[in-house]
Amino acid sequence: MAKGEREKAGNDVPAGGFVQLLTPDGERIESATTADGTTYTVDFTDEEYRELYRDLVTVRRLDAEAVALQRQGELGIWASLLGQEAAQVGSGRALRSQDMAFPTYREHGVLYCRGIDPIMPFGLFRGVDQGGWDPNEFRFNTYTIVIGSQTLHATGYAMGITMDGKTGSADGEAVIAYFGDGATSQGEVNESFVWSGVFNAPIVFFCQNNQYAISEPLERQTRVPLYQRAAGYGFPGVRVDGNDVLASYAVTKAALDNARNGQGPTLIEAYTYRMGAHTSSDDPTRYRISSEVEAWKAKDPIARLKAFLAKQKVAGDDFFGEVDDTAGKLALDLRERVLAMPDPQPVAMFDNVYPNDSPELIKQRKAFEDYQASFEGSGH
Amino acid sequence: MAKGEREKAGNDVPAGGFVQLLTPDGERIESATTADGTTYTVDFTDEEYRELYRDLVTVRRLDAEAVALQRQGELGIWASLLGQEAAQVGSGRALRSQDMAFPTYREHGVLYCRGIDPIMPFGLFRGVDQGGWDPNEFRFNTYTIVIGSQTLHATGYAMGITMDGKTGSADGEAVIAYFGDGATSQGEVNESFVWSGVFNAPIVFFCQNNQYAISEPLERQTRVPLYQRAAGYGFPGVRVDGNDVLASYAVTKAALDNARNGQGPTLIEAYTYRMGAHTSSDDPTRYRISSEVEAWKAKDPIARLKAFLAKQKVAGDDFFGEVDDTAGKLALDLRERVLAMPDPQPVAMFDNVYPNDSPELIKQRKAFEDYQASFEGSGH
Amino acid sequence: MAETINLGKALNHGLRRSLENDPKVVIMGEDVGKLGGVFRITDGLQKDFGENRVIDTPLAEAGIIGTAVGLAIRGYRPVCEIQFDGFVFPAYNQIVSQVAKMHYRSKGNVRLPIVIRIPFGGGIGAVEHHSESPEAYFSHTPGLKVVTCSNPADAYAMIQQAIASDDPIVFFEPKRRYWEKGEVDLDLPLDGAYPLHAARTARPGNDATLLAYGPMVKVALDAAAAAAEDGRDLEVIDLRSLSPIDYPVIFDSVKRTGRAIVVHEAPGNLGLGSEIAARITEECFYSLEAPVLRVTGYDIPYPAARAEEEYLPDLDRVLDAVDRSFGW
Amino acid sequence: MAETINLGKALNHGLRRSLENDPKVVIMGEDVGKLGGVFRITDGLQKDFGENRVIDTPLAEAGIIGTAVGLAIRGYRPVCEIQFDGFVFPAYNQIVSQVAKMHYRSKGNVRLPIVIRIPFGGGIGAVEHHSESPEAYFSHTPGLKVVTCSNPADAYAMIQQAIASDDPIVFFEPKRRYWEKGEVDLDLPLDGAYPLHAARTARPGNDATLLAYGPMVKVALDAAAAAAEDGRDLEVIDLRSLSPIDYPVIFDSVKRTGRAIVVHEAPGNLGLGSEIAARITEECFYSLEAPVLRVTGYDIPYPAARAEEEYLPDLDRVLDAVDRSFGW
Ligand SMILES: Cc1ncc(C[n+]2csc(CCOP(=O)(O)OP(=O)(O)O)c2C)c(N)n1
Ligand SMILES: Cc1ncc(C[n+]2csc(CCOP(=O)(O)OP(=O)(O)O)c2C)c(N)n1
Ligand SMILES: [Mg+2]
Ligand SMILES: [Mg+2]
Repeated sequence: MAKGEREKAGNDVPAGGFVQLLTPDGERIESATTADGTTYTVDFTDEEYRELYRDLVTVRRLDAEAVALQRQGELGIWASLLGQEAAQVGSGRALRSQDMAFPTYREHGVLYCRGIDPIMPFGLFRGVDQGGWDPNEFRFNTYTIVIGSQTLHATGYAMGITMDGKTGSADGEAVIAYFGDGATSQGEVNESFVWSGVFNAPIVFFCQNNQYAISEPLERQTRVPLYQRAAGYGFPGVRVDGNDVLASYAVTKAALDNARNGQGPTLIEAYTYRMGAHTSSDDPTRYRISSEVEAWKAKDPIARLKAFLAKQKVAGDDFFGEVDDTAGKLALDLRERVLAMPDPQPVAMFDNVYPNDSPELIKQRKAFEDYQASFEGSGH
Repeated sequence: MAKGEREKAGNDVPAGGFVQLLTPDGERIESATTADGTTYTVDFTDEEYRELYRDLVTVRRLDAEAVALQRQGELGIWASLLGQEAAQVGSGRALRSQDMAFPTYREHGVLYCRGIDPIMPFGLFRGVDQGGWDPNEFRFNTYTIVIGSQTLHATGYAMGITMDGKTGSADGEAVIAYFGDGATSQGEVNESFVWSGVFNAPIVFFCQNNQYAISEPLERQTRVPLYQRAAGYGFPGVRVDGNDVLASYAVTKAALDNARNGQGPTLIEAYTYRMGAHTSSDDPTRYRISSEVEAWKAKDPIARLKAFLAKQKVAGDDFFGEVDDTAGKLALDLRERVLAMPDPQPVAMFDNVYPNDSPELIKQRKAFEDYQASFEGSGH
Repeated sequence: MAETINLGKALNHGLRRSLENDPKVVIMGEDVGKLGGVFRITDGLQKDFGENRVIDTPLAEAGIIGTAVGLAIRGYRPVCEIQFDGFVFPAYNQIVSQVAKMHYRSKGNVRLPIVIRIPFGGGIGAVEHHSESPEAYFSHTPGLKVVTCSNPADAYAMIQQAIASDDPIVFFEPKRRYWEKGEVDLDLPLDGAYPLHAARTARPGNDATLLAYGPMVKVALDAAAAAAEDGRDLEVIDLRSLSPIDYPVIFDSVKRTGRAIVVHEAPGNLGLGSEIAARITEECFYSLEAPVLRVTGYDIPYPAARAEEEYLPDLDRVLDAVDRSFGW
Repeated sequence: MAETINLGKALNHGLRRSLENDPKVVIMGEDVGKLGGVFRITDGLQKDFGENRVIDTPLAEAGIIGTAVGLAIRGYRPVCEIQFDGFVFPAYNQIVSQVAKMHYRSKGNVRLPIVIRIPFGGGIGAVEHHSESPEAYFSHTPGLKVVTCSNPADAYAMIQQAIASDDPIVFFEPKRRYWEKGEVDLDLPLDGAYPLHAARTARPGNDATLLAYGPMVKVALDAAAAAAEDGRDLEVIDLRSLSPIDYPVIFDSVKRTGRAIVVHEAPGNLGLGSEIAARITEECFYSLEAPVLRVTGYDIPYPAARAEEEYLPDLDRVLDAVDRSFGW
């Protein structure tokens, strides 16, 4: 696998290389060709470049607001995407409206790119609900916390696409399943590879290798690059610079198009870095050194696109300022709406256990209501 | 991967080739070199060749006796190894005394090669017990019925070898884990690959690809050859002609030696065929055609070794006859001993639930005894 | 059209009708296609409905249930076969944390009309893992419904009702009764069928109440017949639904009889009998002439086949419990 | 040397002593090494005992338990950490079909002295899967023993006893009590410790018996203290062992008090309360003034954090049940 067309890999390139179209210093690489002969490139208008930049800045800003809300006690927990904006925006923007995404708990950026109100996952993290929405309305499944489980759901959904005859053309549907480097160790994730291969499912496995599963570095999950896992299941694997929004877009789009055309699954390893803590409950200073974090700062996904836009005169300070302002306003709006989220009615916890409810549960709900009522006026 | 040194693969060779040292017509191939440059060969004395032949005939004969016993109602069920003798004897004889094996429910041939009384698993199949013996005494774990689970046990055991400092030399210990083609779909098996790679465990994964998981052909588990699964976990995979006892021996021995020397895991795919039913409960005519079975008959593991021995004048009819006779006597002896197996004492079902028993269980056992006693003399 | 068929065949007919009635119904599992399942419950279905409706899956139970979840999100109604009771555990994570919870998690936006068929229980002389009764693990799990049938007519109706229901349902099949015959009305309209989650009085009686389900209903009925010869008039209730349990029927009966005995194969400790006993005691405290007694498997792993007869509740053990109840 | 430390730290000390006393003890799990576990229960242990004794594993629970089985066959005594209650299910197959059964299967030839540590229960404001009480799934499984601690002193002794025991033990840790302090005698010889599988009367009383375990012991004690102000003298029994349960202590108490109330966080349906209620009723039938009552989680998935206070049994609900018992 080659890093763009450059002969020698810089020290920002992992052994084995990856697909890169924009270097950390904002240099655009025309196209990148992998060992199997696939060539990736993008052909964006200036406006499109600018919108990608806006996406990156916005999702980072919203994420920062969530981190702040958590620190202020307004969220129970938050899983920050800091550092992974390019992987998420690149892949998220590569999705077509008919495609379906299965996220983990960290894909706020993808969610945003799907055009979904960014407040949606805050119910989960604030603890007012479990983050439920209608996956089919947004073509974006609910967040999945149990590591890896969603990859099987995605695979089954993709099998359904095939059964519905919705592959085999440029207008076909495809699925993208998100998961982390740690998740690749879970049996269920590997089963999803088995199934996808056997059923030639129209699915893209998008692994954000952010180098850590909580405190455990990648070496605890594998001793070879993760993208190589795919070949043993009969489909291609490709590693992309996950801090490069252009490459992330190009590789994901190609894989999705292959899937929708009936060519089956692809595993994408987006090589990136979790710049923040695993979640707000985590203290990364216990297990990683600051020089490592510093080194990755130099590969920042936003800075490189900004440098490129500036160098190419695609955008200037006015634009950058406006983007920051707009994102800031969005963030403040989000904050206000999060603070305004109503606490759940306790009795609502009995709702939606079953589509058809249950007489036993109805009785329990009633008893609960009576019990609650017994305190009324008692100052309880 | 090449089939021996022959330029062109015969039609008995699967796409992608395999390591073969003895052709179906008994032609000895001096050595076989795989794509990664590893060369396999064996250097057996005449006596060793003859003993391998004896093993093959014996395990087939004992298996046939078990099939007969089952038909006669003396066993509840039997999982026949017919057709897989070479894979089992080849790998089984490659084990050194210090090595540890983790079987499925079909490794009667390996068990025999470990020098274990072949009656041992009959407790399980007759239903008088659950097949329990001391894995550490025989360096052969109890049979495992839940598909794939033993691969993790084997991996853990192998990690223990490393922790005990018992690798890194020619006298090191190694583990072999047996499983089928169907098992490769189980999450747990893939997790054992993850773990073995990460911990560089001294383990050989020996997959007998007998082309079927009950009724399901290999295509239901994978669309690429199984041995290719290994690379994605960071260790070598090799496919061997599982109907060739010499190649099965050579490949297993090399892999075990690598493991004991500290070079980590290997996945071996022994390409073979389940000539009989999945178990005595199965009716394979429902899902496979007889011409397929016929084609595999021509690749019989015993016939080819016999042809080789005869052609090379390593053995003649006297020897072949004596081997048959001796195996037949062993089989009859086995039969008699199986028929003599005592039924379990019902109360013994309360034994060994816990190493330290439990007051609740002691009470239940007592109540059971009292209840049983209440029928005594009542003609019940 | 009423036919006398065995329980396994009744399930087969029920599955067929569900496949016919709703193109979204798909069957998936190990060996369910060409082979028709190791118990032939899906016999002939792949041939008639094709490989997209009756899917031979890779050998991975988590995969079966996990992909069924995805198919259900896509609008399908998967009917998953787990080959034997003891092989459901690789799928336990998907069942407990996804199948049971996704409707709740999604505030009702996601319905998972998944049926998980599990042949369960012993009495067939099998090796380890082939004779277990894991129903309590599922009944204890909010978000799942659990049912089981005891006779061909129920098997035929209940499997169709389970498939038609939007609730995720674990459907336990009493494997040792697969070959027992009974009359089945194959034209029975589903609307007219006895409600899926209702218990049924299998034999009315006044002196004590036997509560059983699945394979043990026959044992309870046999015991009641034997007791009748001794002049004891036992009521037998076939629970049918194990979650939720149809308690009103139970309480009515026990308030009349004053005595209850629960029978199941699963280990007694935290088996369904414990919950039923606790509930009966809560609701019928002053009616009880004796504590609710339980005739169950012992608290040991399922034993070797040649000991299973002594492990499994049988007529004698049920009658012994009846005696103990009357002697309290 | 008696020290006042919190429950989490007591576990840490207990683990340390086990590692010191037996070179075969190994700790394994996700993030247990450098990080010391997400709750810091294994804090500092990898640093002091090395990567071969305290093993950061791949992110796969079946792998953790499955390799622990192999290590145990090899002669090790693995102590496995499951990060949160809701994440034990990927390992359920290994636990139920291997850990629980291998001693039985092998006729006692294989001992699996494995401890599976699971932080359990709610009350910490967490998201889904982080607040569950899955103990009944394990208690119902023959071949496993199940224990839980309610205070630092017990935590310190019980974790060592569990590790020293040759039985496979699921060790539930009341995660919301990790930070509660108590006095612990760090020099306590294990021989002298209170037996692992014995219940303990946490507060003697005569009017009714409260049965609780793990995080709910404090709730029960608080309730008893409040009831005392109303003149009701409640006995509180800390079960400690959930399988087997120390019934003699319970029966003695209930025969004296005539009333029993079981408290746990897990859903009531087939929660431990059901078995305990059934057993008490069987053994103390004529002593009971009221049915055994249960104060438990509802039969719903664990709710969103901001509703958990209403989900979890608390002092008021326990006292309400006490009132109901007295009013029967
Ligand atoms: C089955 C399961 N085990 C453990 C956890 C606890 N846990 C939450 S996130 C996490 C690490 C995940 O790492 P990775 O897959 O790399 O994703 P990332 O968080 O880095 O995006 C762990 C162990 C879980 N959620 N599910
Ligand atoms: C977890 C689990 N699921 C299902 C089964 C039922 N079963 C027994 S053997 C078998 C097929 C195994 O195929 P393979 O791994 O190829 O081994 P083979 O029998 O061909 O040697 C199945 C599905 C089982 N034993 N365990
Ligand atoms: Mg990660
Ligand atoms: Mg096979």
